[in-house]
Amino acid sequence: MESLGIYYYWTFAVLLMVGLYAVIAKQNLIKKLIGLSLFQAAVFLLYITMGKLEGGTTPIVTEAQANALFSNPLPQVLILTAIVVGISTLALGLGIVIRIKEEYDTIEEDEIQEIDKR
Amino acid sequence: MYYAVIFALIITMGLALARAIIGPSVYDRVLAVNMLGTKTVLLLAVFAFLLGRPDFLDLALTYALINFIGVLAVLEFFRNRAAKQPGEKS
Amino acid sequence: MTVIFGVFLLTLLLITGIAIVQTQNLFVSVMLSGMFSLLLAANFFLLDAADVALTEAAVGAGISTVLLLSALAITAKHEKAPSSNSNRVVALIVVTVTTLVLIYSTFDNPRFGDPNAAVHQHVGPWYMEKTAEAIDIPNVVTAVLGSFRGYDTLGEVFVVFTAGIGVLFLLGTPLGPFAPGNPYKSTDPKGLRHYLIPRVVGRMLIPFILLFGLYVQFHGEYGPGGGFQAGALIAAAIILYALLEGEDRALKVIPRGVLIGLIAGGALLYGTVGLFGIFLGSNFLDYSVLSSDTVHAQQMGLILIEAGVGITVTGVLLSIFHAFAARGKF
Amino acid sequence: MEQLLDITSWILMTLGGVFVFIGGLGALRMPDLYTRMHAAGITDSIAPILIVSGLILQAGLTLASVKLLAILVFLLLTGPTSSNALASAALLAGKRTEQAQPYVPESKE
Repeated sequence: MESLGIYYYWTFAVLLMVGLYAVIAKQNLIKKLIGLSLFQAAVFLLYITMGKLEGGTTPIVTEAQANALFSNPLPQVLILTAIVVGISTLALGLGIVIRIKEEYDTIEEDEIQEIDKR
Repeated sequence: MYYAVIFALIITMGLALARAIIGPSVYDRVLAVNMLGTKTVLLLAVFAFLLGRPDFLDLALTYALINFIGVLAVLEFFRNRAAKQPGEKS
Repeated sequence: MTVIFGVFLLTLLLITGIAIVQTQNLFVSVMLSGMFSLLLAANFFLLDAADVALTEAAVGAGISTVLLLSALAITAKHEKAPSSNSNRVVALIVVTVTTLVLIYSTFDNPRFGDPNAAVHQHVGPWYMEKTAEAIDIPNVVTAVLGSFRGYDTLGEVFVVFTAGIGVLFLLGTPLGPFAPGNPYKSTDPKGLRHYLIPRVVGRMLIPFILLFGLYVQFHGEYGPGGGFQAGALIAAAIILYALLEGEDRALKVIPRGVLIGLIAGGALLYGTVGLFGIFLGSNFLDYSVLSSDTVHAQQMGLILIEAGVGITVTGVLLSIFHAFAARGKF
Repeated sequence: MEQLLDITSWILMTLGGVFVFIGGLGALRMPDLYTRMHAAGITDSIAPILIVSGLILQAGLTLASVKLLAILVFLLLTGPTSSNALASAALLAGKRTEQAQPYVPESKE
């Protein structure tokens, strides 16, 4: 059962690469952004997995948990802020895509490059 | 004692996911997302007890409150699309 | 046993991720990424990260779906069918090889939950020990976020701030030549005002979401929560109001000027609390000098900076929503 | 007494799990949108009632049970509302049921 833990790392690897695939192979800019957020989510998962301690519990110390083991709070802090930053930067990317759509009337990368060549 | 219900919830989440992926219409997918949302609320509530920290029900409460917004956004999206392109059906 | 549940949930997560990338319909992608966020939050909760799961819940379920859908309504609903296969084949090969390399490298990773892993050796345990004596609040995550690593959080707040300003700059410009235009803007009743049942229920929910947002904001020292989550929740409540009653009425409740004030004000509040540390003869962002009792001073500083974070996040998310909605009603 | 509570809550939760599973199966196997919604309705109404009341029995009279009650109330409010919104959106978009056709056991989905 303990060896099942390695599945977390595998999921991270596959998700990371699924996101990367969307970013490099898809032409649609919104799809690229969604792929980027998948990539992000994979990194989040890795950090939180690293911070987990066997037999540990959430690092919020109440009286009932006075003697318990606690998982590492540091990765959680980093990821907590990263999630909100992630949604802000996603919104920024979407804003750029909306402007591109308004100027080029397309959000497909190859068509945009085609228009730029003219 | 929570294992049975957790397994039922996770398997049902899988079924809802299958429905979301095979579709066929967009409404089926919205239905599936909505269903998965309810299952997640219940799952998080049961997890809070399984992990022995029942004070963490805030999470399930958040989802119970917030899930509704997504469905409303989708509804508005459909409505405006129908207004813009009267002929289109999906 | 929880590991087995985790494995199940991760498998669902993987399937969702692959389906998101594989489908051609962008709307389906957005729906599936909503599901992805739900599953991710459940996984975080199983990995003992209640705060992170709460953040993912507050942000992922409502706001990111709304933002993606409004961007979709302005741009396109379907991805164009791919023209050439060579690009995708190369990408697939690169991705497969990298996946295999990454999987190979996981065998050298520390065992899952290993107490001897490097992560658990350095500052982590130190934070766990020092929180009780220096700040004396139950939630170590909030303590690390606000006090021990206050610089980091200040930086993150400014990143959020900058992203908000960036969106306002990008979308505050006049419409481009291919903007979708909005012939229904004046005649169409805005929002879902004539959908009676959702409207009644939604209006009933809004005060509860706001109340819960405030609870999360001020209970962050004792349970999962804090400024980031509360900001997202309060923004979600206002967005719900905008969806139900129309964007113009939501703008009457909180006008654009106030939103810009919120964006700047929250970040300024955070910075000012830091500067007070300098004025009172200590380091930047050292709250211990705010009051005669250092523990009490730390708690006061934490409450102030969490309020700053919450205000900025609310302002930024709402401004982004309004900027998107003004560009073309979805 | 303690044991009785445990057994009752176990029965409630397991029943809830069974209903959740039935609803999920229905949502996957039913032939068209409206029947699928009908099946999914089980998971939005009876299942939360059973599971949450089982959890309340576990929690006893604490803050946790108040939160659980709030969760239950919000789920019972929003679940049917979103079903209604979804059904009306689908109906307005011109989706109709195929209920006029008689049920044929060997028919394809």
